[in-house]
Amino acid sequence: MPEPAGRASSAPLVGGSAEPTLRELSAPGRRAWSLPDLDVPERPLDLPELSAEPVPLPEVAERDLVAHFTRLAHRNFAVDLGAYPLGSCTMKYNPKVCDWAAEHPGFRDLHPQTPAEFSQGSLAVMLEAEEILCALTGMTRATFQPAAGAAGELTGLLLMRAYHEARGRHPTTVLIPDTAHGTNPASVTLSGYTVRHVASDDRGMVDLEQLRAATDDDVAGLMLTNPNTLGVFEHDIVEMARLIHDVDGLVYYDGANLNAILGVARPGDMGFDIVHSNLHKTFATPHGGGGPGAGPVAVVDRLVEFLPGPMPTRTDSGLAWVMPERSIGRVHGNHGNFLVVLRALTYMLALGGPGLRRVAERSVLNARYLAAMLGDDFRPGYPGPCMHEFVVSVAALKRRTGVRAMDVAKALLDRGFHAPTVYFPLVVEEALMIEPTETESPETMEALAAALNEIAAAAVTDPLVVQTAPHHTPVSRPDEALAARHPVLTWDMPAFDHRDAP
Amino acid sequence: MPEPAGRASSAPLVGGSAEPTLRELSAPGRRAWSLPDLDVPERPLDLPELSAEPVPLPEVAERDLVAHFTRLAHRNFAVDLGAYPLGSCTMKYNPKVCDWAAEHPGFRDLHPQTPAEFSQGSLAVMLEAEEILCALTGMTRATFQPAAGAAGELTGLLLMRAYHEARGRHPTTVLIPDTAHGTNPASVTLSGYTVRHVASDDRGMVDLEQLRAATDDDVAGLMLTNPNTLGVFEHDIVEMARLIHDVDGLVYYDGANLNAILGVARPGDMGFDIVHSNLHKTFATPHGGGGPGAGPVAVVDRLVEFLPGPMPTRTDSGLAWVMPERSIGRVHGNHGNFLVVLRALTYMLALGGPGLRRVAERSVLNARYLAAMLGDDFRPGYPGPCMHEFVVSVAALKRRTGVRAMDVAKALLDRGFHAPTVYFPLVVEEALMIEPTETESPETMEALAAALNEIAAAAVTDPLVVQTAPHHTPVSRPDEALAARHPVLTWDMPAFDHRDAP
Amino acid sequence: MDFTPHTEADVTRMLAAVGLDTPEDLFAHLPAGVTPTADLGLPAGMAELDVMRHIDALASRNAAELCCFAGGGIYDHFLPPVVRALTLRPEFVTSYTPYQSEVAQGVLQALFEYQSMVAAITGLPVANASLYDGPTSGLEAVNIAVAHTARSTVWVSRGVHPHTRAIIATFARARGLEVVEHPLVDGRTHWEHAPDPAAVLFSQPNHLGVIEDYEAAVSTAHGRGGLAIAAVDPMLLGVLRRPGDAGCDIAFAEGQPLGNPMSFGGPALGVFAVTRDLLRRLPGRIVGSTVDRDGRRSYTLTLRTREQDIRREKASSNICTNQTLNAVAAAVHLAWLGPEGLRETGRQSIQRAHHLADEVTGIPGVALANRAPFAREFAVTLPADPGHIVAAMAERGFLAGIPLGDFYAGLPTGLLIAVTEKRSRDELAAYAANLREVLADA
Amino acid sequence: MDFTPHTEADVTRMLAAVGLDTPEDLFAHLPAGVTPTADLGLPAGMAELDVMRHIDALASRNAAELCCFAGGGIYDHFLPPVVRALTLRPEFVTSYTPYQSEVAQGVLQALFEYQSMVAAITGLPVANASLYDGPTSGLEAVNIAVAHTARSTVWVSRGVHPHTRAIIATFARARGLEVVEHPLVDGRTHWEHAPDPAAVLFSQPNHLGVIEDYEAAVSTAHGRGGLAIAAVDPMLLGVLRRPGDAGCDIAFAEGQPLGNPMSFGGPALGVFAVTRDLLRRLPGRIVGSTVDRDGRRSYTLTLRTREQDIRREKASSNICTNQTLNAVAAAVHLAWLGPEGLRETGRQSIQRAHHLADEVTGIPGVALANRAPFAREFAVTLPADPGHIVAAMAERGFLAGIPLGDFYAGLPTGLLIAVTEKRSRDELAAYAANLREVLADA
Ligand SMILES: Cc1ncc(COP(=O)(O)O)c(C=O)c1O
Ligand SMILES: Cc1ncc(COP(=O)(O)O)c(C=O)c1O
Repeated sequence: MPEPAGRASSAPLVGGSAEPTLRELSAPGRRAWSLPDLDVPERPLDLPELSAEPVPLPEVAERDLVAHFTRLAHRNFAVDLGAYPLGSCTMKYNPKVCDWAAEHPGFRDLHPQTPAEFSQGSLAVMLEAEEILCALTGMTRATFQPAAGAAGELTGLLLMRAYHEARGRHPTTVLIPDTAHGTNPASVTLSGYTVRHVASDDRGMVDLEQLRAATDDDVAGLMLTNPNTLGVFEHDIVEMARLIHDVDGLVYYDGANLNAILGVARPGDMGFDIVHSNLHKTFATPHGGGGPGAGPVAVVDRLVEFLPGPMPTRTDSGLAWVMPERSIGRVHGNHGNFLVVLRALTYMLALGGPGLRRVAERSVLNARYLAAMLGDDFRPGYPGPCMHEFVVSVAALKRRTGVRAMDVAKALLDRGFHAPTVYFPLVVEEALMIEPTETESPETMEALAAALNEIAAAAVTDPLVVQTAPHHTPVSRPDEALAARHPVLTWDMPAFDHRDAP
Repeated sequence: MPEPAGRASSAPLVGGSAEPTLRELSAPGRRAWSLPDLDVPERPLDLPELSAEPVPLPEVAERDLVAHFTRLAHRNFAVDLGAYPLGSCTMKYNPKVCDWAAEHPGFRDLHPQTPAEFSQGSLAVMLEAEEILCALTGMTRATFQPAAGAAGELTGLLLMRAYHEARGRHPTTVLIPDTAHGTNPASVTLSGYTVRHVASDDRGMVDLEQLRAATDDDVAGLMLTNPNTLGVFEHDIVEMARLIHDVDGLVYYDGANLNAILGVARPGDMGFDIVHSNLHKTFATPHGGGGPGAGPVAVVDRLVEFLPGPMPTRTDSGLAWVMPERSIGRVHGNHGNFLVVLRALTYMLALGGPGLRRVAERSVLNARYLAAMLGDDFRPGYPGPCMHEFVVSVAALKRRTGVRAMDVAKALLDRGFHAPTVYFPLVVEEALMIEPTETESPETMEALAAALNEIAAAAVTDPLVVQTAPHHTPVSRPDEALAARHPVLTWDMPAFDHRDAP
Repeated sequence: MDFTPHTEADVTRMLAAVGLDTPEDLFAHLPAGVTPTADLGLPAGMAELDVMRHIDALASRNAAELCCFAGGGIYDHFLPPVVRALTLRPEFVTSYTPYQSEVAQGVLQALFEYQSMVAAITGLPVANASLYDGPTSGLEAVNIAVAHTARSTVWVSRGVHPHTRAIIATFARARGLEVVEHPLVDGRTHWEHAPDPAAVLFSQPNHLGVIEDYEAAVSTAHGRGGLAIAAVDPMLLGVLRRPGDAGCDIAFAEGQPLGNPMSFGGPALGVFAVTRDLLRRLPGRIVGSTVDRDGRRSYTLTLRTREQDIRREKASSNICTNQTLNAVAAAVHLAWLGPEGLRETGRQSIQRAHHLADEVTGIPGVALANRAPFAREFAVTLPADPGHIVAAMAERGFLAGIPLGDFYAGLPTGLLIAVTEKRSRDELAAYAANLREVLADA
Repeated sequence: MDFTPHTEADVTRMLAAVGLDTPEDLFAHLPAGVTPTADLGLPAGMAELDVMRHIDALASRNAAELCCFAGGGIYDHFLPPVVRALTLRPEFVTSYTPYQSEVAQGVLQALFEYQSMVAAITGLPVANASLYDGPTSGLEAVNIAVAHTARSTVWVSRGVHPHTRAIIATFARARGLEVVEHPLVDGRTHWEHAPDPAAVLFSQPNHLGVIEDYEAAVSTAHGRGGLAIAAVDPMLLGVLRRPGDAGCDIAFAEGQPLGNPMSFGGPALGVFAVTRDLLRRLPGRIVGSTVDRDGRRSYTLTLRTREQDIRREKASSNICTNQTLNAVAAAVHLAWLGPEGLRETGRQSIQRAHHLADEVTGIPGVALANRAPFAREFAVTLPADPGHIVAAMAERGFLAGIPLGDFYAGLPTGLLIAVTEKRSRDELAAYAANLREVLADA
């Protein structure tokens, strides 16, 4: 009767109705708020720019506010409910002791402009986390200002530019492999550089010859994820780095996949110069439904002087804020997503060196184990052993049954798992990108494999059921085309009226 | 499309499978725990009674522990999800500021044997709460030792006995109306008294003549809920109290229904001598799935000397623990469910006098409003205006359609509401006892009335669907007879094997 | 503040719908005299921020930060954040007793698992879904024995927690039971001659921390046709023999250390397990596993015919609201601990206690109160008034223990010191050093 | 600690299933040289209790309990427990960006409501689902204007937060943009002559707390064919005119005061709203309402063709992970406040700020830095070094404000003081009294 461990079973509870919006729950004069009365003498204030009307916010009682958001929470899948093998996202379990740390009033209630003398604890948190991060990546120093991976990329590219300009050079091009995450090319453009693409070979790795051909004096650097988004470790990485360094370019490590090599291999030893890492992936800070994250950027010696600042620094009179000598400036309004850093430090300290290495081992082991259990309908995207994630193609299944990668993903939702990433990376047709992470048990791998194989079988016997999945979720597939064609982005915008349909 | 406010919409999320037990999730050697190493020199301890074997607890990882209990939480209806009109239980909204108070480390981490000098804050909490409770009930002092209403009843009955014994009397009987909650007669027996029943009249009130007839010198006292469990205010209460006092009996107030008269009427003014209240009902402390609650007992002047102790008391050198002179002794291992008292005080302070009175007004208003909207299939149990709850009978509906009160209750679960209390009080056939509480909005009353009327209509058109409800919950009706006949109370007990069935 | 959603307009509309004009009309049918006209003397309402300031101010008058060496049932064990996080989920916190099983499978399954794990740690086959606390559980155990044996004498060791004994005494007076207390001799119970008992009640370890002789207690009980009832320390059940294995009929415990903060002693948790024979006499709620209409495993409250709402004056106890949430906390914590975590917690508590005992008995004038083997709590005699010493130690940041003089006339200078796995070597050393200084000053 | 569930037996079994012997074999295919053999110098793992002790020790080196008069975008407003309780629900906290709408309706609807409420308070029709923080939002606004107008000059008031200006400067250097800063004259922006701008960026109120002239800024922008971009204080939008109503094209804000603790400045929240015209240039995630296959209302990420994962190097911004949870917090808080709560919060903050301004300007040598009208924050000049005064005030329990000298050469002794509705009269009085003493000592 009971299902194997790890299969989420957030079964129907009660009531199938849609949740009203806050606006629909609102009634004039209802309120949740309370504030002490004004206890200073009230004075007539002769101020300009006062508003006449109250703003049209909803008016709800605390009781209804609680029920509303609790019911919304019940309409959300989450790591705490079950396995979430979303490739490239590292949806591992987020330890509760880190929640405890992030709620610590000694950190939570601190104003960012508290003088360093009175915020030594927070500066120490950043320095301790920085040291561990540098030890793991083989870098010298790191900044925590970037609020996410993409912000880290942009920061890294600005560092690249500062480096070249300091040497009187003005290259304009950054090399990006075709397996790269979309943020990489987008960041390149935003930083004022131009993207030059490099293709992968049939090993799923950057084609060394193509890279050689693409590399010239105009190349400011190369951005690379390793293992890459196919879950493949770039075997020629040392040689690739040498190629770039030979034209005085810099090699940037997109750390989204750092989880796979934690304590096993270091970007620094591979020849990388700039490394961002996603604390919300590798270091178990929760994703919050899409953030906050943190994308610290660590660099080798020769780039330290360009880092954004101010940076926490040890001085004779304690920890202090110091601006690096030739800093590119500021990239965040304060010190970055500090509480995320605190969570990551808590995690790093709990695991320590051996525990961090175990993360890499077991994330890879889980991926290999899962891959081995999948049936023939899930064709490996590339030969060779995978790291912490792998990409399979259901192109053959699609040709045979019409069932697409998206359908498989949706059918998995019905079976108590979150879906893998689909249609990414772009180089694999009908791709499913699966990253189990190390916090899932072998039993969960077995249940997940069984569910995927079951879906492949169902695709053959009853493709329509798979193509119309999911069937057991609060809503079925939303009409995304309609949403984009007729944007309803606030409750003030008129909803699409079916009578208007062509 | 959206439903009216207040209808819970905890719609199906994902995965229909049953949740494994912790034992089924267990794997030898898996672990969540971590402890610092022993940092004192380990010594061989020559102790008797050591165990040889490890205890057979499950072994799970923190990740699986979290997923398990999160999924279990998703299989539970709760006030935070929607309306819970469970009669006699006062399932009102539990304010989050009270959760905050109960998690305050200054209270949460205090050992009960901390000397009074170092726990003045906690003693003050008890005294402040006591004063408000006494003001609301018209009593002199109160003890917080009883951990729930039933414990309060027992305490009250021991006080009754102590009072009589102090006067050299040994009456043996306690009068209980037939509408009483089951804890009342059970407490009477446990306290060594004998129950004598008193019937209700056709107003749904204690029959004054019967009471007069039942009252003699052997009567130690009368236990009464007012408004009673029919939601009816006992109109003759002053006269009833006088009857009991005339034979030197005491009148006990079961405060389960205090919500209806908060700040409006006081048991003390009605002639009651002993009053318990359920902080987990009237004072918004959450029920925790069945506890903890708190059942403080307040008494009139002449009973103060008998109260359990020690009691927090104001002295010249601050607050101190003092044993009442002729105390019946201790009824709890420490000071009662202290954090529940703290929650109640927080609530009382937030509301203050006007807010507390509003509770009574709006709980009664909601009940009246709801009752007025119900169709003819829900026959009022008794004539006359209801207080904060009311009892309807579906006996006629049952005769017409076969649909019973239990079926109506189950069908309501499918519609996003918790069910009312059913088959209680015993004096009403096919009873539904409905208590909306004051924290629900008029819109919720309207949605609830609509749902009930809809069910009554469905009972006529499609009785089988109602009789087999609920259909949208994680499980359908559990076989309770089987559970009692073949008790499986732990995972070590063999589950019922269908092949054994007769 | 106000937690009612009603606006003035709502009130007006609703009153009109029921044919009334003003809120006062809702109470117009109440008899004269019961609605006081005078001001009740209640405070005005407060804004949320002011309430929080008030609670903060009260909290600041507690010394909750003292390094805790007090025990007596309530212990300062390590409570991992994950246990709190799961226990405090609003679906558990804000639901009622699971009368409607279909929408309460979450708490029902959690309680089933709690019962299973209580059975696992006590070695007894059946447990209920919680009672109020340890001491009142002792009373419930006595009630079972009295009903089961139809006898009215109860033997109670003086090693049983004084509060448990006090509660039994409170009710014994009312019920006409005779309680015979048996003395401690050099720390362990000396079972003396007395009329045949309904039950023999003892504590393992006892209130002085001493490990009692299971065999002596159990054979004393069974030899005289009574039940053997043991009060146990749940955090030691990974190390000490389980009461069920030792032949006890009933085991109960103060369950606070399992998943619950000390919280000034409440909400606490009455852990309660019995032999199969006593199943139908078990007080309180019990959850059973069964199948639903479709044959799926499901859970429900069961054996309800013992309970007050069905049996009324003939019920086996009057318990209705119990301590469910605390039991859920215990279930989460026990699953967190597992067999090895429970054993290690017990082992470290014992090792650290013995280390501290050595340290403090090295202080002039401080001696162990007896020579009996102890586990994680021990009694010492001091060369000064323990009340004063506890106060002086509190000024230095320690809750030094529980003075014993009020409960043990033979130990006027006795202090009961408890140690958990949480007390680091540094804390133990600091305790001893401060005690030495405080005693030197005394 | 270890958060992997694998036992040694699991590892052995799984390795065997994939044809390997040891965990090292998993990495055997890595090229030589990238797997360091030397010890990485990482700490050993810690038990949970030790981790917590370590974090506690670090926290004790912060003075988070200071009574806060610092602002500059991050304010100490009253954050009701209910907002935290709902925001911290694990279903919101531990989910990813809602790519699979069917199982993410919770966060999607919450974000839709957030967007709706941002539109409500800004008076602009369209908002995104969050950006990183206020200052980086300023950069995104500039990026829109540059793309929209195809111009490369940006006018920025010196009343804009210095950190926002610093971030714009960082990126302007890389992108070849020209930033023209316009001075404050007696506290308000003086718009000088310069090449026609892509945008005119100002702050309402400005960094000195001064209420700017909307009309001057907006007509300056529009008169020269640029966009008007306002940085606003969200907690004042119930009192001050909304940027949309004043004709602004883009409004952004540091959203921390909406539902988020100060947390040393991060996670913060970039609130961002634009006119309908700019919709397709909006950076970041946007949630739209649509219908599912069965015609039921549902929500999904929409207008994704602006985004990096689809458009890659042609995307309107590179944002992927944003600050969703902080936006959910803002949604809960805004709903808690409602129109009246927002207005009252603003009103009280302003009233209390003016009360404090009177009190402190009564201290010899303390004067307002300008004569312009201010709202809830104001700049004073001190008769001593503000850095020293802030340190001295911190010793007395106050975070006195933000020294202005580093950012405003004209205000070497300037101190920026912020007041929220949370600062009681007693706190204001104590602040003034202590400042008086500290200055007397200085
Ligand atoms: C490979 C890769 N690079 C970069 C990113 C961007 O990181 P963030 O979402 O934190 O901005 C991601 C995020 O999914 C990623 O998978
Ligand atoms: C009328 C009445 N009396 C007494 C009680 C018993 O209270 P408790 O459950 O707190 O023991 C209840 C609880 O349902 C009740 O409704």
